[in-house]
Amino acid sequence: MTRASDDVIIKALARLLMPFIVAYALYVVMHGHHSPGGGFQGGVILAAGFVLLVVTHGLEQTRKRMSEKLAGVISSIGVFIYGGIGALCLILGGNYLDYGKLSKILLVTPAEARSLGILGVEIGVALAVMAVMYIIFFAIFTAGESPEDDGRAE
Amino acid sequence: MLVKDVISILFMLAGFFFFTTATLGLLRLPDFYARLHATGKGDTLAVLLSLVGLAVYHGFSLTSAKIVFIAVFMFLAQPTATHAISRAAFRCQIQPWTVAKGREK
Amino acid sequence: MTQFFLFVGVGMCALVLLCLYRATYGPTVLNRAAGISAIGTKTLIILLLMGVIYDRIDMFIDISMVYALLNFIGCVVLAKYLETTGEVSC
Amino acid sequence: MEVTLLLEATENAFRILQRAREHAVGVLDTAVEFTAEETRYCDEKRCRALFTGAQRKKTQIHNFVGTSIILFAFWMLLSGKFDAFHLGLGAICCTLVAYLFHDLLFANVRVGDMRIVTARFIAYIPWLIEQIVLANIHVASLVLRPKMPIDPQIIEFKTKLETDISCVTLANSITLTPGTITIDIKDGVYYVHALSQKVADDLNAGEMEDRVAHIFMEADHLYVQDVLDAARIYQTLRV
Repeated sequence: MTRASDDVIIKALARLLMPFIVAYALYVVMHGHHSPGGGFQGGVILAAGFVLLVVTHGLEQTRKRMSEKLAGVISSIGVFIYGGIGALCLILGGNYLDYGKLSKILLVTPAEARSLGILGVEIGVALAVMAVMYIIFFAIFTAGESPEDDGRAE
Repeated sequence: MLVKDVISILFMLAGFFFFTTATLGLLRLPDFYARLHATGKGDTLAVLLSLVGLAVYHGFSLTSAKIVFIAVFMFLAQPTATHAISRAAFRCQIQPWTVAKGREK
Repeated sequence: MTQFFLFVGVGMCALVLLCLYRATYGPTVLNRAAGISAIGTKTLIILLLMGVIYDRIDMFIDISMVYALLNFIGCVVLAKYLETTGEVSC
Repeated sequence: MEVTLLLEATENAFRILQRAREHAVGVLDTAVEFTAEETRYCDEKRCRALFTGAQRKKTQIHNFVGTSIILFAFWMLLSGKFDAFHLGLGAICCTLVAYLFHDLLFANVRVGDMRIVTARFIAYIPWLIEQIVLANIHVASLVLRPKMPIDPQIIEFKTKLETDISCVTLANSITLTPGTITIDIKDGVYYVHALSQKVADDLNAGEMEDRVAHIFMEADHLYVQDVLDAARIYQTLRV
Protein backbone atom coordinates (compact mmCIF):
# COMPACT_ATOMS: atom_id res chain seq x y z
CA MET A 1 0.00 0.00 0.00
CA THR A 2 2.62 2.50 1.07
CA ARG A 3 5.26 2.92 -1.59
CA ALA A 4 8.86 2.42 -0.58
CA SER A 5 9.60 6.02 -1.48
CA ASP A 6 12.48 7.95 0.02
CA ASP A 7 10.60 10.35 2.27
CA VAL A 8 13.59 10.72 4.54
CA ILE A 9 12.43 13.79 6.43
CA ILE A 10 9.01 12.65 7.59
CA LYS A 11 10.36 9.21 8.40
CA ALA A 12 13.18 10.58 10.55
CA LEU A 13 10.87 13.02 12.35
CA ALA A 14 8.36 10.26 13.09
CA ARG A 15 11.23 8.10 14.36
CA LEU A 16 12.34 10.83 16.74
CA LEU A 17 8.88 11.83 17.97
CA MET A 18 7.24 8.42 18.28
CA PRO A 19 8.51 7.41 21.78
CA PHE A 20 7.66 10.84 23.13
CA ILE A 21 4.12 10.72 21.72
CA VAL A 22 3.45 7.36 23.33
CA ALA A 23 5.00 8.46 26.64
CA TYR A 24 2.85 11.59 26.58
CA ALA A 25 -0.27 9.53 25.91
CA LEU A 26 0.54 7.31 28.89
CA TYR A 27 1.05 10.44 31.01
CA VAL A 28 -2.40 11.68 30.01
CA VAL A 29 -3.91 8.33 30.99
CA MET A 30 -2.09 8.00 34.31
CA HIS A 31 -2.73 11.56 35.49
CA GLY A 32 -6.38 11.61 34.45
CA HIS A 33 -7.68 12.15 37.97
CA HIS A 34 -5.93 15.46 38.69
CA SER A 35 -5.43 17.12 35.30
CA PRO A 36 -7.44 17.27 32.09
CA GLY A 37 -7.62 14.14 30.04
CA GLY A 38 -8.21 10.60 31.06
CA GLY A 39 -8.73 7.26 29.48
CA PHE A 40 -10.50 8.22 26.29
CA GLN A 41 -8.20 11.10 25.35
CA GLY A 42 -5.06 9.14 26.19
CA GLY A 43 -6.25 6.21 24.11
CA VAL A 44 -6.90 8.47 21.15
CA ILE A 45 -3.41 9.98 21.38
CA LEU A 46 -1.91 6.49 21.56
CA ALA A 47 -3.84 5.49 18.46
CA ALA A 48 -2.73 8.70 16.70
CA GLY A 49 0.88 7.74 17.41
CA PHE A 50 0.33 4.35 15.81
CA VAL A 51 -1.36 6.02 12.82
CA LEU A 52 1.73 8.18 12.36
CA LEU A 53 3.89 5.05 12.47
CA VAL A 54 1.73 3.30 9.86
CA VAL A 55 1.74 6.30 7.53
CA THR A 56 5.48 6.85 7.69
CA HIS A 57 7.00 3.42 8.21
CA GLY A 58 4.49 1.18 6.47
CA LEU A 59 2.30 -1.66 7.64
CA GLU A 60 4.98 -4.28 8.24
CA GLN A 61 6.98 -2.20 10.70
CA THR A 62 3.82 -1.54 12.69
CA ARG A 63 2.68 -5.16 12.60
CA LYS A 64 6.01 -6.14 14.11
CA ARG A 65 5.19 -4.02 17.17
CA MET A 66 1.48 -4.77 17.44
CA SER A 67 -0.45 -7.15 15.21
CA GLU A 68 -4.18 -6.95 14.59
CA LYS A 69 -4.76 -10.11 16.58
CA LEU A 70 -2.98 -8.60 19.59
CA ALA A 71 -5.06 -5.43 19.19
CA GLY A 72 -8.24 -7.53 19.31
CA VAL A 73 -7.07 -9.21 22.50
CA ILE A 74 -6.12 -5.86 24.04
CA SER A 75 -9.53 -4.35 23.29
CA SER A 76 -11.23 -7.28 25.04
CA ILE A 77 -8.86 -6.96 28.00
CA GLY A 78 -9.67 -3.25 28.27
CA VAL A 79 -13.41 -3.85 28.39
CA PHE A 80 -12.84 -6.67 30.88
CA ILE A 81 -10.84 -4.42 33.21
CA TYR A 82 -13.56 -1.75 33.12
CA GLY A 83 -16.41 -4.20 33.64
CA GLY A 84 -14.45 -6.24 36.16
CA ILE A 85 -13.77 -3.32 38.46
CA GLY A 86 -17.43 -2.29 38.28
CA ALA A 87 -18.64 -5.81 39.02
CA LEU A 88 -16.15 -6.18 41.86
CA CYS A 89 -17.73 -3.14 43.50
CA LEU A 90 -21.15 -4.76 43.07
CA ILE A 91 -19.90 -7.97 44.70
CA LEU A 92 -18.40 -6.04 47.62
CA GLY A 93 -21.82 -4.59 48.37
CA GLY A 94 -21.81 -1.15 46.72
CA ASN A 95 -23.28 0.24 43.54
CA TYR A 96 -21.78 -0.37 40.11
CA LEU A 97 -18.37 1.44 39.98
CA ASP A 98 -18.65 2.45 43.64
CA TYR A 99 -14.89 2.60 44.17
CA GLY A 100 -14.99 3.27 47.89
CA LYS A 101 -15.94 -0.34 48.57
CA LEU A 102 -12.64 -1.49 47.03
CA SER A 103 -10.88 -0.49 50.26
CA LYS A 104 -11.88 -3.84 51.78
CA ILE A 105 -9.63 -5.85 49.47
CA LEU A 106 -6.92 -3.28 48.69
CA LEU A 107 -6.28 -2.62 52.42
CA VAL A 108 -6.18 1.17 52.08
CA THR A 109 -8.43 4.03 53.12
CA PRO A 110 -11.60 4.62 51.02
CA ALA A 111 -10.19 7.86 49.53
CA GLU A 112 -7.07 6.13 48.22
CA ALA A 113 -9.18 3.21 47.02
CA ARG A 114 -11.33 5.64 45.05
CA SER A 115 -8.24 7.11 43.38
CA LEU A 116 -6.83 3.66 42.54
CA GLY A 117 -10.20 2.48 41.21
CA ILE A 118 -10.48 5.48 38.89
CA LEU A 119 -6.93 4.83 37.67
CA GLY A 120 -7.77 1.20 36.89
CA VAL A 121 -10.95 2.14 35.02
CA GLU A 122 -9.04 4.73 33.02
CA ILE A 123 -6.36 2.21 32.03
CA GLY A 124 -9.10 -0.16 30.87
CA VAL A 125 -10.85 2.54 28.84
CA ALA A 126 -7.56 3.68 27.28
CA LEU A 127 -6.62 0.16 26.21
CA ALA A 128 -10.04 -0.48 24.69
CA VAL A 129 -10.18 2.86 22.86
CA MET A 130 -6.63 2.51 21.54
CA ALA A 131 -7.15 -1.02 20.24
CA VAL A 132 -10.49 -0.25 18.60
CA MET A 133 -9.16 2.90 16.89
CA TYR A 134 -6.15 0.92 15.71
CA ILE A 135 -8.36 -1.83 14.26
CA ILE A 136 -10.64 0.68 12.53
CA PHE A 137 -7.67 2.49 10.99
CA PHE A 138 -6.14 -0.78 9.80
CA ALA A 139 -9.43 -1.86 8.26
CA ILE A 140 -9.69 1.41 6.35
CA PHE A 141 -6.03 1.54 5.34
CA THR A 142 -5.85 -2.01 3.97
CA ALA A 143 -9.41 -1.83 2.53
CA GLY A 144 -10.41 -4.85 4.61
CA GLU A 145 -7.83 -7.18 3.09
CA SER A 146 -5.72 -8.36 5.94
CA PRO A 147 -2.96 -10.81 4.99
CA GLU A 148 -3.57 -12.66 8.24
CA ASP A 149 -6.98 -13.76 6.96
CA ASP A 150 -5.75 -15.17 3.67
CA GLY A 151 -5.17 -18.70 4.93
CA ARG A 152 -8.62 -19.04 6.43
CA ALA A 153 -10.56 -17.54 3.55
CA GLU A 154 -9.36 -20.07 0.96
CA MET B 1 5.57 47.56 35.98
CA LEU B 2 8.28 44.95 36.24
CA VAL B 3 11.15 44.40 33.81
CA LYS B 4 9.85 40.88 33.26
CA ASP B 5 6.50 42.20 32.08
CA VAL B 6 8.12 44.60 29.64
CA ILE B 7 10.24 41.83 28.09
CA SER B 8 7.18 39.60 27.87
CA ILE B 9 5.13 42.34 26.16
CA LEU B 10 7.91 43.00 23.65
CA PHE B 11 8.18 39.32 22.75
CA MET B 12 4.41 38.94 22.44
CA LEU B 13 4.13 41.99 20.21
CA ALA B 14 6.94 40.74 17.96
CA GLY B 15 5.21 37.37 17.74
CA PHE B 16 1.90 39.02 16.91
CA PHE B 17 3.57 41.11 14.18
CA PHE B 18 5.04 38.02 12.52
CA PHE B 19 1.70 36.20 12.81
CA THR B 20 0.10 39.13 10.99
CA THR B 21 2.67 39.09 8.19
CA ALA B 22 2.32 35.32 7.84
CA THR B 23 -1.45 35.64 7.53
CA LEU B 24 -1.17 38.47 5.01
CA GLY B 25 1.30 36.37 3.03
CA LEU B 26 -1.12 33.47 3.10
CA LEU B 27 -3.80 35.74 1.66
CA ARG B 28 -1.78 37.82 -0.80
CA LEU B 29 0.87 35.62 -2.42
CA PRO B 30 -0.08 34.29 -5.84
CA ASP B 31 0.65 30.60 -5.60
CA PHE B 32 0.40 27.60 -3.32
CA TYR B 33 4.17 27.15 -2.98
CA ALA B 34 4.70 30.84 -2.28
CA ARG B 35 1.99 30.77 0.39
CA LEU B 36 3.84 27.95 2.11
CA HIS B 37 6.84 30.29 2.36
CA ALA B 38 4.73 32.59 4.50
CA THR B 39 3.21 29.97 6.81
CA GLY B 40 6.26 27.72 7.12
CA LYS B 41 8.66 30.43 8.21
CA GLY B 42 6.33 33.00 9.74
CA ASP B 43 4.40 30.69 12.02
CA THR B 44 7.55 29.00 13.31
CA LEU B 45 9.20 32.21 14.44
CA ALA B 46 5.94 33.73 15.70
CA VAL B 47 5.10 30.69 17.83
CA LEU B 48 8.66 30.66 19.13
CA LEU B 49 8.53 34.35 20.13
CA SER B 50 5.07 34.09 21.71
CA LEU B 51 6.04 31.02 23.71
CA VAL B 52 9.21 32.71 24.94
CA GLY B 53 7.12 35.71 25.97
CA LEU B 54 4.70 33.52 27.92
CA ALA B 55 7.57 31.61 29.56
CA VAL B 56 9.21 34.86 30.67
CA TYR B 57 5.89 36.12 32.08
CA HIS B 58 5.27 32.90 33.97
CA GLY B 59 8.72 32.81 35.54
CA PHE B 60 10.91 29.83 36.17
CA SER B 61 8.90 26.70 36.96
CA LEU B 62 7.97 23.31 35.56
CA THR B 63 5.25 24.91 33.46
CA SER B 64 7.70 27.15 31.63
CA ALA B 65 9.85 24.07 30.99
CA LYS B 66 6.81 22.54 29.32
CA ILE B 67 6.37 25.70 27.26
CA VAL B 68 9.98 25.41 26.09
CA PHE B 69 9.28 21.80 25.18
CA ILE B 70 6.33 22.90 23.01
CA ALA B 71 8.64 25.43 21.35
CA VAL B 72 11.18 22.71 20.51
CA PHE B 73 8.40 20.52 19.17
CA MET B 74 7.03 23.28 16.93
CA PHE B 75 10.56 24.06 15.76
CA LEU B 76 10.88 20.48 14.53
CA ALA B 77 7.33 19.86 13.35
CA GLN B 78 6.38 23.01 11.45
CA PRO B 79 9.02 22.75 8.66
CA THR B 80 8.25 19.06 8.35
CA ALA B 81 4.52 19.65 7.91
CA THR B 82 5.30 22.33 5.30
CA HIS B 83 7.57 19.90 3.50
CA ALA B 84 4.91 17.16 3.60
CA ILE B 85 2.23 19.31 1.98
CA SER B 86 4.55 20.75 -0.66
CA ARG B 87 5.86 17.29 -1.50
CA ALA B 88 2.31 16.05 -2.04
CA ALA B 89 1.77 18.92 -4.49
CA PHE B 90 5.08 18.31 -6.26
CA ARG B 91 4.46 14.58 -6.70
CA CYS B 92 1.07 15.37 -8.26
CA GLN B 93 2.81 17.55 -10.90
CA ILE B 94 1.47 20.92 -9.84
CA GLN B 95 3.66 23.52 -11.55
CA PRO B 96 4.68 26.64 -9.62
CA TRP B 97 3.57 30.12 -10.57
CA THR B 98 6.17 32.11 -12.50
CA VAL B 99 6.39 35.72 -13.62
CA ALA B 100 5.84 34.73 -17.27
CA LYS B 101 2.62 32.89 -16.38
CA GLY B 102 1.43 35.87 -14.36
CA ARG B 103 1.86 38.21 -17.33
CA GLU B 104 -0.20 36.03 -19.68
CA LYS B 105 -3.33 36.40 -17.62
CA MET C 1 -1.19 42.69 32.13
CA THR C 2 -4.21 40.41 31.81
CA GLN C 3 -5.84 43.04 29.64
CA PHE C 4 -2.84 43.04 27.30
CA PHE C 5 -3.09 39.26 26.87
CA LEU C 6 -6.81 39.65 26.24
CA PHE C 7 -6.17 42.13 23.43
CA VAL C 8 -3.53 39.85 21.89
CA GLY C 9 -5.99 36.98 22.03
CA VAL C 10 -8.70 39.02 20.31
CA GLY C 11 -6.22 40.02 17.59
CA MET C 12 -5.26 36.40 17.16
CA CYS C 13 -8.94 35.51 16.67
CA ALA C 14 -9.16 38.14 13.93
CA LEU C 15 -6.16 36.52 12.24
CA VAL C 16 -7.87 33.13 12.49
CA LEU C 17 -10.87 34.62 10.67
CA LEU C 18 -8.56 35.87 7.90
CA CYS C 19 -7.01 32.41 7.61
CA LEU C 20 -10.49 30.94 7.48
CA TYR C 21 -10.97 32.75 4.17
CA ARG C 22 -8.10 30.75 2.68
CA ALA C 23 -9.40 27.56 4.27
CA THR C 24 -12.88 28.08 2.84
CA TYR C 25 -12.37 29.58 -0.62
CA GLY C 26 -8.86 28.26 -1.35
CA PRO C 27 -8.74 27.23 -5.01
CA THR C 28 -7.65 23.65 -4.36
CA VAL C 29 -7.55 21.26 -1.44
CA LEU C 30 -3.84 21.93 -0.86
CA ASN C 31 -4.52 25.61 -0.15
CA ARG C 32 -7.16 24.52 2.35
CA ALA C 33 -4.65 22.25 4.03
CA ALA C 34 -2.16 25.12 4.34
CA GLY C 35 -4.84 27.39 5.80
CA ILE C 36 -5.93 24.80 8.35
CA SER C 37 -2.35 24.22 9.42
CA ALA C 38 -1.94 27.97 9.97
CA ILE C 39 -5.17 28.07 12.00
CA GLY C 40 -3.83 25.25 14.17
CA THR C 41 -0.70 27.13 15.19
CA LYS C 42 -2.72 30.24 16.06
CA THR C 43 -5.15 28.19 18.13
CA LEU C 44 -2.21 26.83 20.09
CA ILE C 45 -1.28 30.34 21.18
CA ILE C 46 -4.91 31.27 21.88
CA LEU C 47 -5.24 28.28 24.21
CA LEU C 48 -2.14 29.33 26.14
CA LEU C 49 -3.41 32.91 26.40
CA MET C 50 -6.70 31.58 27.79
CA GLY C 51 -4.69 29.66 30.33
CA VAL C 52 -2.89 32.82 31.43
CA ILE C 53 -6.13 34.83 31.61
CA TYR C 54 -8.00 32.21 33.66
CA ASP C 55 -4.86 31.52 35.76
CA ARG C 56 -5.00 27.79 34.98
CA ILE C 57 -1.97 27.56 32.71
CA ASP C 58 -0.87 24.17 34.11
CA MET C 59 -4.11 22.72 32.74
CA PHE C 60 -4.25 24.50 29.40
CA ILE C 61 -0.64 23.67 28.56
CA ASP C 62 -1.45 19.96 28.31
CA ILE C 63 -4.35 20.73 26.00
CA SER C 64 -2.23 22.92 23.76
CA MET C 65 0.50 20.26 23.59
CA VAL C 66 -2.07 17.74 22.39
CA TYR C 67 -3.34 20.31 19.90
CA ALA C 68 0.11 20.85 18.43
CA LEU C 69 0.64 17.10 18.18
CA LEU C 70 -2.67 16.40 16.48
CA ASN C 71 -2.15 19.33 14.10
CA PHE C 72 1.16 17.86 12.98
CA ILE C 73 -0.16 14.31 12.64
CA GLY C 74 -3.24 15.45 10.77
CA CYS C 75 -1.15 17.48 8.35
CA VAL C 76 1.20 14.59 7.60
CA VAL C 77 -1.63 12.08 7.17
CA LEU C 78 -3.57 14.43 4.88
CA ALA C 79 -0.47 15.02 2.75
CA LYS C 80 0.16 11.30 2.49
CA TYR C 81 -3.46 10.65 1.48
CA LEU C 82 -3.41 13.33 -1.20
CA GLU C 83 -0.12 12.02 -2.52
CA THR C 84 -1.38 8.45 -2.75
CA THR C 85 -4.71 9.19 -4.40
CA GLY C 86 -3.57 12.16 -6.50
CA GLU C 87 -6.91 14.00 -6.15
CA VAL C 88 -5.47 17.45 -5.61
CA SER C 89 -7.32 19.50 -8.22
CA CYS C 90 -10.69 19.77 -6.52
CA MET D 1 64.66 -63.11 -25.10
CA GLU D 2 61.66 -63.83 -22.96
CA VAL D 3 63.59 -62.68 -19.95
CA THR D 4 64.29 -59.23 -21.46
CA LEU D 5 60.67 -58.88 -22.49
CA LEU D 6 59.59 -59.85 -19.00
CA LEU D 7 62.02 -57.36 -17.50
CA GLU D 8 60.77 -54.58 -19.75
CA ALA D 9 57.17 -55.36 -18.94
CA THR D 10 57.96 -55.31 -15.23
CA GLU D 11 59.75 -52.01 -15.55
CA ASN D 12 56.82 -50.55 -17.45
CA ALA D 13 54.42 -51.79 -14.82
CA PHE D 14 56.57 -50.27 -12.10
CA ARG D 15 56.70 -46.96 -13.92
CA ILE D 16 52.92 -46.89 -14.33
CA LEU D 17 52.47 -47.73 -10.69
CA GLN D 18 54.91 -45.00 -9.73
CA ARG D 19 53.05 -42.42 -11.79
CA ALA D 20 49.73 -43.52 -10.36
CA ARG D 21 51.12 -43.16 -6.88
CA GLU D 22 52.42 -39.67 -7.56
CA HIS D 23 49.07 -38.74 -9.00
CA ALA D 24 47.24 -40.06 -6.00
CA VAL D 25 49.51 -38.19 -3.64
CA GLY D 26 48.91 -35.00 -5.60
CA VAL D 27 45.14 -35.49 -5.44
CA LEU D 28 45.29 -36.17 -1.74
CA ASP D 29 47.42 -33.11 -1.15
CA THR D 30 45.00 -30.86 -2.96
CA ALA D 31 42.15 -32.47 -1.06
CA VAL D 32 43.86 -31.76 2.23
CA GLU D 33 44.53 -28.19 1.16
CA PHE D 34 40.90 -27.74 0.19
CA THR D 35 39.70 -29.09 3.51
CA ALA D 36 41.98 -26.75 5.40
CA GLU D 37 40.70 -23.84 3.36
CA GLU D 38 37.13 -24.88 4.04
CA THR D 39 37.64 -25.14 7.78
CA ARG D 40 39.36 -21.79 7.94
CA TYR D 41 36.55 -20.22 5.96
CA CYS D 42 33.95 -21.78 8.26
CA ASP D 43 35.83 -20.54 11.29
CA GLU D 44 35.98 -17.06 9.90
CA LYS D 45 32.29 -17.06 9.11
CA ARG D 46 31.32 -18.27 12.56
CA CYS D 47 33.60 -15.71 14.12
CA ARG D 48 32.08 -12.94 12.06
CA ALA D 49 28.54 -14.05 12.92
CA LEU D 50 29.46 -14.08 16.60
CA PHE D 51 31.01 -10.65 16.25
CA THR D 52 28.05 -9.03 14.54
CA GLY D 53 25.65 -10.74 16.96
CA ALA D 54 27.56 -9.39 19.91
CA GLN D 55 27.66 -5.94 18.38
CA ARG D 56 23.92 -5.95 17.67
CA LYS D 57 23.13 -7.13 21.18
CA LYS D 58 25.33 -4.42 22.63
CA THR D 59 23.72 -1.65 20.56
CA GLN D 60 20.26 -2.97 21.44
CA ILE D 61 21.01 -2.80 25.15
CA HIS D 62 22.53 0.66 24.74
CA ASN D 63 19.47 1.87 22.83
CA PHE D 64 17.06 0.40 25.37
CA VAL D 65 18.79 2.00 28.35
CA GLY D 66 19.24 5.34 26.60
CA THR D 67 15.61 5.51 25.50
CA SER D 68 14.37 4.63 28.99
CA ILE D 69 16.50 7.31 30.63
CA ILE D 70 15.45 10.03 28.19
CA LEU D 71 11.77 9.06 28.49
CA PHE D 72 11.96 9.03 32.29
CA ALA D 73 13.39 12.56 32.28
CA PHE D 74 10.55 13.56 29.94
CA TRP D 75 8.03 11.93 32.28
CA MET D 76 9.35 13.83 35.30
CA LEU D 77 9.16 17.08 33.30
CA LEU D 78 5.53 16.36 32.46
CA SER D 79 4.35 14.95 35.75
CA GLY D 80 5.68 17.36 38.33
CA LYS D 81 4.76 14.93 41.12
CA PHE D 82 7.72 13.31 42.80
CA ASP D 83 6.14 10.82 45.20
CA ALA D 84 6.92 7.12 44.99
CA PHE D 85 3.60 6.10 43.43
CA HIS D 86 3.83 8.41 40.42
CA LEU D 87 7.54 7.77 39.88
CA GLY D 88 6.84 4.03 39.92
CA LEU D 89 4.08 4.44 37.36
CA GLY D 90 6.48 6.49 35.25
CA ALA D 91 9.20 3.84 35.46
CA ILE D 92 6.77 1.12 34.35
CA CYS D 93 5.43 3.20 31.46
CA CYS D 94 8.87 4.28 30.27
CA THR D 95 10.22 0.73 30.32
CA LEU D 96 7.19 -0.42 28.31
CA VAL D 97 7.60 2.32 25.71
CA ALA D 98 11.36 1.75 25.49
CA TYR D 99 10.77 -1.98 24.97
CA LEU D 100 8.33 -1.28 22.14
CA PHE D 101 10.31 1.47 20.40
CA HIS D 102 13.95 0.95 21.33
CA ASP D 103 15.09 0.81 17.70
CA LEU D 104 13.49 4.09 16.68
CA LEU D 105 15.15 6.85 18.66
CA PHE D 106 18.80 5.92 18.12
CA ALA D 107 18.87 4.29 14.68
CA ASN D 108 22.28 4.64 12.97
CA VAL D 109 23.87 6.51 15.86
CA ARG D 110 27.30 5.65 17.21
CA VAL D 111 27.56 6.13 20.94
CA GLY D 112 31.07 7.56 21.00
CA ASP D 113 30.66 10.69 18.92
CA MET D 114 27.28 11.70 20.39
CA ARG D 115 28.84 14.33 22.65
CA ILE D 116 30.73 16.12 19.89
CA VAL D 117 27.68 16.10 17.63
CA THR D 118 25.47 17.52 20.40
CA ALA D 119 27.96 20.27 21.21
CA ARG D 120 28.32 21.26 17.57
CA PHE D 121 24.55 21.14 17.05
CA ILE D 122 23.98 23.49 19.98
CA ALA D 123 26.61 25.82 18.51
CA TYR D 124 24.71 25.70 15.21
CA ILE D 125 21.37 26.81 16.67
CA PRO D 126 22.13 30.56 17.18
CA TRP D 127 23.17 30.91 13.53
CA LEU D 128 19.95 29.16 12.52
CA ILE D 129 17.79 31.47 14.66
CA GLU D 130 19.51 34.50 13.13
CA GLN D 131 18.69 33.09 9.69
CA ILE D 132 15.05 32.53 10.71
CA VAL D 133 14.71 36.15 11.86
CA LEU D 134 16.21 37.32 8.56
CA ALA D 135 13.80 35.03 6.69
CA ASN D 136 10.81 36.52 8.46
CA ILE D 137 11.92 40.07 7.84
CA HIS D 138 12.31 39.10 4.18
CA VAL D 139 8.78 37.67 4.03
CA ALA D 140 7.36 40.68 5.89
CA SER D 141 9.02 43.14 3.54
CA LEU D 142 7.71 41.19 0.55
CA VAL D 143 4.17 41.05 1.85
CA LEU D 144 3.89 44.63 3.08
CA ARG D 145 5.07 46.10 -0.25
CA PRO D 146 2.10 46.76 -2.55
CA LYS D 147 3.80 45.25 -5.61
CA MET D 148 5.42 41.99 -4.61
CA PRO D 149 8.77 41.59 -6.40
CA ILE D 150 8.99 37.81 -6.63
CA ASP D 151 10.37 35.50 -9.28
CA PRO D 152 9.68 31.92 -8.12
CA GLN D 153 11.57 28.98 -9.55
CA ILE D 154 12.47 25.41 -8.67
CA ILE D 155 16.17 24.59 -8.45
CA GLU D 156 17.84 21.21 -8.05
CA PHE D 157 21.15 20.34 -6.52
CA LYS D 158 22.91 17.14 -5.57
CA THR D 159 24.03 16.73 -1.99
CA LYS D 160 27.08 15.01 -0.62
CA LEU D 161 25.54 14.19 2.75
CA GLU D 162 25.09 10.52 3.54
CA THR D 163 23.17 9.84 6.73
CA ASP D 164 19.45 10.40 7.22
CA ILE D 165 19.70 12.78 10.13
CA SER D 166 22.04 15.19 8.37
CA CYS D 167 19.76 15.19 5.31
CA VAL D 168 16.84 16.07 7.59
CA THR D 169 18.79 18.85 9.31
CA LEU D 170 19.78 20.34 5.96
CA ALA D 171 16.23 20.12 4.60
CA ASN D 172 14.63 21.77 7.64
CA SER D 173 17.33 24.44 7.70
CA ILE D 174 16.63 25.21 4.04
CA THR D 175 12.94 25.52 4.82
CA LEU D 176 13.64 27.94 7.65
CA THR D 177 16.13 30.22 5.87
CA PRO D 178 15.13 33.19 3.69
CA GLY D 179 13.25 32.56 0.49
CA THR D 180 13.63 28.80 0.11
CA ILE D 181 11.61 25.69 1.01
CA THR D 182 12.55 22.08 0.42
CA ILE D 183 9.99 20.36 -1.77
CA ASP D 184 11.37 16.90 -2.36
CA ILE D 185 14.40 14.67 -1.89
CA LYS D 186 14.92 11.92 -4.44
CA ASP D 187 18.11 9.83 -4.37
CA GLY D 188 20.10 12.61 -2.77
CA VAL D 189 18.83 15.32 -5.13
CA TYR D 190 17.14 18.25 -3.43
CA TYR D 191 14.30 20.07 -5.19
CA VAL D 192 14.05 23.54 -3.68
CA HIS D 193 11.46 26.24 -4.37
CA ALA D 194 13.16 29.64 -4.30
CA LEU D 195 11.41 33.00 -4.29
CA SER D 196 14.01 34.92 -6.30
CA GLN D 197 17.22 34.46 -8.27
CA LYS D 198 19.40 35.87 -5.50
CA VAL D 199 18.45 33.35 -2.82
CA ALA D 200 18.86 30.53 -5.35
CA ASP D 201 22.43 31.64 -6.01
CA ASP D 202 23.07 31.88 -2.27
CA LEU D 203 21.88 28.31 -1.80
CA ASN D 204 24.01 26.98 -4.65
CA ALA D 205 27.10 28.45 -2.96
CA GLY D 206 26.62 25.67 -0.40
CA GLU D 207 27.60 27.35 2.84
CA MET D 208 24.84 25.66 4.81
CA GLU D 209 25.68 22.22 3.48
CA ASP D 210 29.26 22.62 4.69
CA ARG D 211 28.03 23.64 8.12
CA VAL D 212 25.72 20.62 8.40
CA ALA D 213 28.48 18.28 7.19
CA HIS D 214 30.74 19.76 9.88
CA ILE D 215 28.13 19.12 12.59
CA PHE D 216 27.65 15.45 11.79
CA MET D 217 31.37 14.89 11.09
CA GLU D 218 30.80 13.63 7.57
CA ALA D 219 33.84 15.34 6.08
CA ASP D 220 36.48 14.11 8.53
CA HIS D 221 37.30 10.91 10.46
CA LEU D 222 34.03 9.12 9.82
CA TYR D 223 35.34 5.64 10.39
CA VAL D 224 37.60 6.05 13.42
CA GLN D 225 34.84 5.13 15.84
CA ASP D 226 34.01 1.99 13.87
CA VAL D 227 37.61 0.80 14.11
CA LEU D 228 37.79 1.49 17.83
CA ASP D 229 34.57 -0.45 18.53
CA ALA D 230 35.70 -3.40 16.45
CA ALA D 231 39.09 -3.60 18.19
CA ARG D 232 37.51 -3.67 21.63
CA ILE D 233 35.02 -6.43 20.79
CA TYR D 234 37.65 -8.59 19.07
CA GLN D 235 39.81 -8.37 22.15
CA THR D 236 37.02 -9.56 24.45
CA LEU D 237 36.19 -12.40 22.09
CA ARG D 238 39.77 -13.62 21.93
CA VAL D 239 40.36 -13.78 25.68
